[in-house]
Amino acid sequence: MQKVYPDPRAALAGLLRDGMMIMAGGFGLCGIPEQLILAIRDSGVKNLTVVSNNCGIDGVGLGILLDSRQIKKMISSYVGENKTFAQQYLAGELEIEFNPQGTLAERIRAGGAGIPAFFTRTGAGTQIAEGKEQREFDGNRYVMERGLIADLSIVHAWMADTEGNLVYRKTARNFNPMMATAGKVTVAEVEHLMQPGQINPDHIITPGLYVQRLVHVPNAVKHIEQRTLRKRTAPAGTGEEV
Amino acid sequence: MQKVYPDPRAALAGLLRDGMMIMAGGFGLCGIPEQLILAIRDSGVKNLTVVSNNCGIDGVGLGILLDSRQIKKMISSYVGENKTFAQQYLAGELEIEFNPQGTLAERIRAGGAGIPAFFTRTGAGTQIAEGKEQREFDGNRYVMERGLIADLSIVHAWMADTEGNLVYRKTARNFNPMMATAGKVTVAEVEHLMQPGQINPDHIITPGLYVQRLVHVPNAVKHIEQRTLRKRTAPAGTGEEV
Amino acid sequence: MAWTREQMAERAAKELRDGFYVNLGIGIPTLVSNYIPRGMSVQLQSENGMLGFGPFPYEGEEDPDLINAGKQTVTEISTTSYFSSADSFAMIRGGHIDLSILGAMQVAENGDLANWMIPGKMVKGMGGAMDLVAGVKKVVVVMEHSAKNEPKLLKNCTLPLTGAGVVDMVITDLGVFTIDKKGGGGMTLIELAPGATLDEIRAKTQASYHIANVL
Amino acid sequence: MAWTREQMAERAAKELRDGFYVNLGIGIPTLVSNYIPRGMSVQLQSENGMLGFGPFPYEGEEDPDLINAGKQTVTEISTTSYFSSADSFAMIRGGHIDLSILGAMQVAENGDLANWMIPGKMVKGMGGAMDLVAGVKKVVVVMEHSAKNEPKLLKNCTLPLTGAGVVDMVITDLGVFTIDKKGGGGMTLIELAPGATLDEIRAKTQASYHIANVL
Repeated sequence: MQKVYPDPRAALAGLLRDGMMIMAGGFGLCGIPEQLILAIRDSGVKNLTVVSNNCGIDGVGLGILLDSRQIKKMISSYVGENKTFAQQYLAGELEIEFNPQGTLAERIRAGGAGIPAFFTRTGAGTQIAEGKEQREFDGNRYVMERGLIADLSIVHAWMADTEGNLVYRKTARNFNPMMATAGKVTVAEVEHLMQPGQINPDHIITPGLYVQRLVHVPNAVKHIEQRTLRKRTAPAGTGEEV
Repeated sequence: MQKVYPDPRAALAGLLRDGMMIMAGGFGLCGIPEQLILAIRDSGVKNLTVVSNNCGIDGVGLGILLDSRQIKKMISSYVGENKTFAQQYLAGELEIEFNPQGTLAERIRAGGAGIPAFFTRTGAGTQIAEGKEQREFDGNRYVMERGLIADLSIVHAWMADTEGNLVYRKTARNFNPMMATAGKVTVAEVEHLMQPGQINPDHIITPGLYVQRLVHVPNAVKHIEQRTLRKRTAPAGTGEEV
Repeated sequence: MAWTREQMAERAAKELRDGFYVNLGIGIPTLVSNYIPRGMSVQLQSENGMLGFGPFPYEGEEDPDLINAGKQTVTEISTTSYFSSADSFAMIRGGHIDLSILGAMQVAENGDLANWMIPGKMVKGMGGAMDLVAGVKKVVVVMEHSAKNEPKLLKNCTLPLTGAGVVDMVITDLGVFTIDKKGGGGMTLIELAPGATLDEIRAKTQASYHIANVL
Repeated sequence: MAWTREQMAERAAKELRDGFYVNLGIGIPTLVSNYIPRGMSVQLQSENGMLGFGPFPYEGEEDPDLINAGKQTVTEISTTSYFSSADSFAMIRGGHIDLSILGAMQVAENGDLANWMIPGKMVKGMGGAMDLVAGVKKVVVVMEHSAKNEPKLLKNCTLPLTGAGVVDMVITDLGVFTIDKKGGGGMTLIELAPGATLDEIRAKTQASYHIANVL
């Protein structure tokens, strides 16, 4: 079983088709599978339903697939950073299904875990609950939400071994681990590729069985959406701000 | 906020009361919070409902609380290793509620995650589904199971920092992480106690917010239930088995 | 002369307790972290998967893999742990976060909260707000008392809800209200900002409210 | 002369494919790991929270923190990963394990399986068996064809079920049956053990079954 593919295009070969549902990891631009997104753009596949917490920003991340008009529908919790999104949406060219962020995360986790439906208090008594079953448990009202499975999941990891075991770094973990479990096929792009046994098995977040294909992206450029800094206060006695 | 207590008795002080529900981590004798179990024995608290995958063996682990007749009811998936259990059960002194192991694990995870109920295919069409709601999703039949929350969870971890961040070792992880999330109060016994910052934050399995009290058990003896070995084949040429 | 944004944040910080785990929303709530009393252990949760974070980084130390829920670069501290979005919202939904402080467009006297959409305008999404208000133990809203002379404390919210019966406390530039969201005891004005008067609040508040004896 | 336990395990190993993730039950199924063809990558899952494990340890190298679901000491290999019980059964329930091989007391011609309790006897519990048969992609039962002259392949199970319509294949000491559990096509005898005859199987089987053309 050879899981490692030479480049993003090869890693997606044979997996893409018009109208499919794709889950894409990341929060904002943090931990997004950008090289795989670019390969999807290059493939020209169309009418995609994309499950992702956000939709990138203009020209970066999933924003690229908006520019190329390959996305028909987004299932997201927040898409406020993207002007192209607003334009296409207002022009009726793009559908959006908003899910509360925790409900979205749990629907994906449930899909991967063989749970077709669960109840959550989130959204009870709001628009989000309309058309969904609501039920009381122990005096509180809950909404029934469905598990979510995608035809393909694309995720970004910090490190992997050739077995497909994945490790994420800091807040770049976010939606990636659940999405890796909820794709009928999961393709991971990884910054560091190791041999089996080189990752401590207690530290593995995504066991290799969830990952069918891997591609090494050692030179991935990572983006910062909101570069917020504090000023260095001067070393004592110098009176300067550096 | 001082979470570290000097000994197991102190770590449980004020938390125990007759008739309460306690979750206890571990699978077989692996990863069980044995020192906390001993402290519960010494407290004399009675009529406990205990949620644990197994019930120890005679004289070890939760078996100790059977000997002392402090357990009224077990919620478990398998209790076959324990003669005292069988005796007390057949004498009508002990109740048992069997849950399929995965359903038990998921009920605990759901309890900690604010999910009052979920659907699973496990047990559909069997005795386990009797009295429970069953429903079809996408042509398959599922059983509705309820989330589980305990008055107290006791868990065993390999390493902790004083903030309560926990790390487990190998298969001693098992039920401990979910139970840590599903106790109204969670007390952890840990083999190695570190200062905050000494555990890589990407490796933490149980964030400190789930752990209210900690006790360091540096000399905990760990038990092996089924010591299974393979023979050493001799170094080439010696013709001996070692 | 009523509270400034900084003073509203300072007032909100009085709801912190030693050992609390807290989620702060964008805007004024973010400022609350500047008023955590020295010696008090308060860990900030960021719903994108981080518990325990520090201030913004120094220039050159920002890390694209280390952001908060506002997508801002932040820093790691000794108590930090990371986890997935599913685990993060399990924490939130499961009632393990002690306090959520967030902004609002409207709050009703029964604790209903609206802060995610205005019909007819482009909707950006609710992000994690619906989960936070449904799951966190105590929900404190910090907002201007009124917007362009329209009251924001209402008998009923007119905007689509973020949560029904979820708000415990509202801190505005004019004062502080508690809401008995479970007990049905309604809203009570418990503090006045310096310079604010009962008359001014009455004029700018559509919601019914009790007035605490101390006032 | 029928198959021995070892030969039944060897036959079951023919259901393995390169890249498979497999859960093996206690007893004969455990022996299947001895027959994984060289060069084939098969990872064994243990439902207590381990994927990829090796043989029993050498004396002195056993580790109380490293056991399989039968509570036996095992060893780590280069592909090993550890996870919680919830994550383990998410993997099982979610259909990510390719093959489960386990023992049974009774199997019915529609794929019903009974292997966890005998009414009136002390019940030990189902452990992970109900989750495995409900969640794993392919379920293969390995068992003696009959017990004390009582048939175990039945029209309907008489013991309480572990799963309804869950078994894909049954390997006994006398032969191999497939079950079309989803399509309702019933049970089919596809192989005879050396020395077993169609007559012997007919005599020892209560279930209805087709006989494959090759026989």
